[in-house]
Amino acid sequence: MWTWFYKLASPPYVYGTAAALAPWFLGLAAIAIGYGVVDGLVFAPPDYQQGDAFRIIYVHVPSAWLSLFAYVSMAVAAAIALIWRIKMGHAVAAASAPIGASFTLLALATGSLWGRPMWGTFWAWDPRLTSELILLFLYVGVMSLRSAFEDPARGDRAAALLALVGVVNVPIIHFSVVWWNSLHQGATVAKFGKPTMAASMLWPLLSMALGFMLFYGAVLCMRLQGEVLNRERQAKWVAEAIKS
Amino acid sequence: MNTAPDDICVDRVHVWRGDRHVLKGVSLAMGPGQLVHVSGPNGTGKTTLLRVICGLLRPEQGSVSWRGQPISTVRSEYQAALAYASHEPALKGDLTALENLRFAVGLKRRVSPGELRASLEQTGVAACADLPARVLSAGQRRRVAMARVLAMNAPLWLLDEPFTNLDAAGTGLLTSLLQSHAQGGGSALVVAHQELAMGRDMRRLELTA
Amino acid sequence: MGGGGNQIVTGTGFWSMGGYARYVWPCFAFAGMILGWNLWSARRYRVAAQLRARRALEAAETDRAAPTVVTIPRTAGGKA
Amino acid sequence: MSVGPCEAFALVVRRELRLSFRRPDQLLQPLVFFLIVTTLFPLGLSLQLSLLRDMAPGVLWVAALLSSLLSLDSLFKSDADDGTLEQLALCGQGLTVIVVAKTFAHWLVTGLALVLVSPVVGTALGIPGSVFATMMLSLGLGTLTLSWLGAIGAGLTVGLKRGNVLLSLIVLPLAMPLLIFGAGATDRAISGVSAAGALYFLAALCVFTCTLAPFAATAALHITLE
Repeated sequence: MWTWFYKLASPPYVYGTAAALAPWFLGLAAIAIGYGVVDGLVFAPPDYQQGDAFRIIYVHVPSAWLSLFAYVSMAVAAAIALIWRIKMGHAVAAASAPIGASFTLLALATGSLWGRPMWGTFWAWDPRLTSELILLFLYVGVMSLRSAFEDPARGDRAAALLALVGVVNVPIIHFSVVWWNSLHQGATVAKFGKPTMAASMLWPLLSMALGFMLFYGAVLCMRLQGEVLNRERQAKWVAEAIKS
Repeated sequence: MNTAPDDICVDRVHVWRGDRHVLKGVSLAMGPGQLVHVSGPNGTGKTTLLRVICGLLRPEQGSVSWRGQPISTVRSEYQAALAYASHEPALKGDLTALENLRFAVGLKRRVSPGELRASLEQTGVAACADLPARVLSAGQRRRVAMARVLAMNAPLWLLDEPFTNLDAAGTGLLTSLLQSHAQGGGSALVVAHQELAMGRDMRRLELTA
Repeated sequence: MGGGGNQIVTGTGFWSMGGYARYVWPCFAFAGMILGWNLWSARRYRVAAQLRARRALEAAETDRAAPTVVTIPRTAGGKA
Repeated sequence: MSVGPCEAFALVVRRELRLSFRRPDQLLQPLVFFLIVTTLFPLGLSLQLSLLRDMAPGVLWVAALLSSLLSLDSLFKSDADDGTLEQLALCGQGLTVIVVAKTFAHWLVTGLALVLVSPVVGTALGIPGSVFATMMLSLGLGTLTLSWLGAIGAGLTVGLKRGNVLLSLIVLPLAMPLLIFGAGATDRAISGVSAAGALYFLAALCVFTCTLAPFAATAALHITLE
């Protein structure tokens, strides 16, 4: 059973698999997102409360989920890299950070655009959006720490440790922000919850979420090839890999 | 294999610094009572090798073992048996020479101020035992660092450029200390880019670019 | 396909998004930008890495460095 | 007769305190910074104590957070620069005992000093005397937790040239729950509501950080020492 795990440690195998998987992920992602957008914008009925403004959910919620999913997968890759000293784990963590950060940005932008009609302002310190903002700071911290070291191997290990410390704090931060929000604002303001979802509203959301995850897989595989090459420049297998 | 396992056995160690392949397959074996002089032009990884041997730096390939066991498994026992002197004398400027020794050696073994003054005496800097380290000259600081190595009573010495800033008397003193350490069954690995007047009883490991 | 929104009938109403066009379309546009940026920067990153690797390999060809370390056998001068 | 961990802990704490008291001006700087930052707010807002009182817990805590961050940079940097950190790492005691001792000594010198000064700042911001106990307790727990989070950040950025900006960037997001529960506790104490809830959360956060952070900080130092 363990052979695939050790195969994951060999750079040429990772490079080859990433190169092979990327187009598949991208194709599936295109289908899922295409269906989600069309179904969500055209066929799903408007929400009885928010009207058509609720359609922003089809972009905001999947990107919020993905931003968290990317951080957790970065932390898992970092843990594998630190514990079993597998360099490819650092490559995966380094590749997934910018993707996660970009989707955190997307979640924040769409969240505040969605908040404008509901609260009258772009930012009302909603607990979920505030946690998303702090997640963005965690991403920036990890990425800038990684690039602050001249020796990339040391930068990888430092960023891996910070990713682990960060992932342990994400639930704590979310809980304390929710506690803080309930303390000051009380429950009067309409909670930023998902409106009750009819089935026809739910399908596009699930397919958009799946589409975003597949898209993350595709971009991760593409970035991973670059990260692996940067870390294996001296290796002999790199010669044929570049020619192909 | 020889009867007593070596004190130190370095086995094909490879280290990269970013893109530079600093150590390419270094191997070394050192038994009790032996002195090794690691020499070579600047930038060939002498200090890196020393840091790998003392366990500060983990090599990408190859291993370092102490009395037959890899140092990562016997870390505290190994560190208790070695005294490392880096190329800076590693003294706190605000603490006096005696305090520096007390806080450095005191972590390794219970030691009385009298013993510390004796080792400062041995390296000829007893006079500045109570002066803050920042007012000492580079040579005096080097001698205080030497006194620290002496006071640790460690069988294995790992010295990085110990002869820098030393005057003729200091060099002679360090040479005799190394010889008496070797006669007492201790071993030492000295990194120095210049020639050492140690005569024949010092093996040489030449690192080339 | 569920209740089916009524926009399909009015067609023009679709673009107005029930009056919220100012918020819905920028969101989807921004999402498109982020997806596009990810693809573009990932491709650029991979190409740059391949270029650097190629250049490093050529450099490695030119100076086939000899092995750096000469190990002196233990018996030379050392005590038994 | 090798030295046990407790003895080593005591020795390193004594070393750190002696080093800090050899340079008292460096001890005062974070405290003066704390006072300056808290005087900025009334100048920027208004001098009515009633208005200030609402802002007081937040102002106090943000100032405490920033001034602790200011002094965290020196936790490992001075030892790393003059090579003594390597000696400490190789003394056979293991780096964890050293890191615990250094961080505890650092907290005594910075965090505890902040707590002792906070009543002065509290009255200046209109915080009633009856609340000082809760305020000081929450500040004590908070600064200890922050010292530990800072130890991880300092361990990660010790080798870098412009490390202290990055240190703040790394530590502040992790310190936000701290600020929420700390300022929350003082705020509720001021408004007469029992601050027990927030204090319990703060204490839980402190215990959680103090147990896990030593190992993370040691791992961070091993990464940058190599």
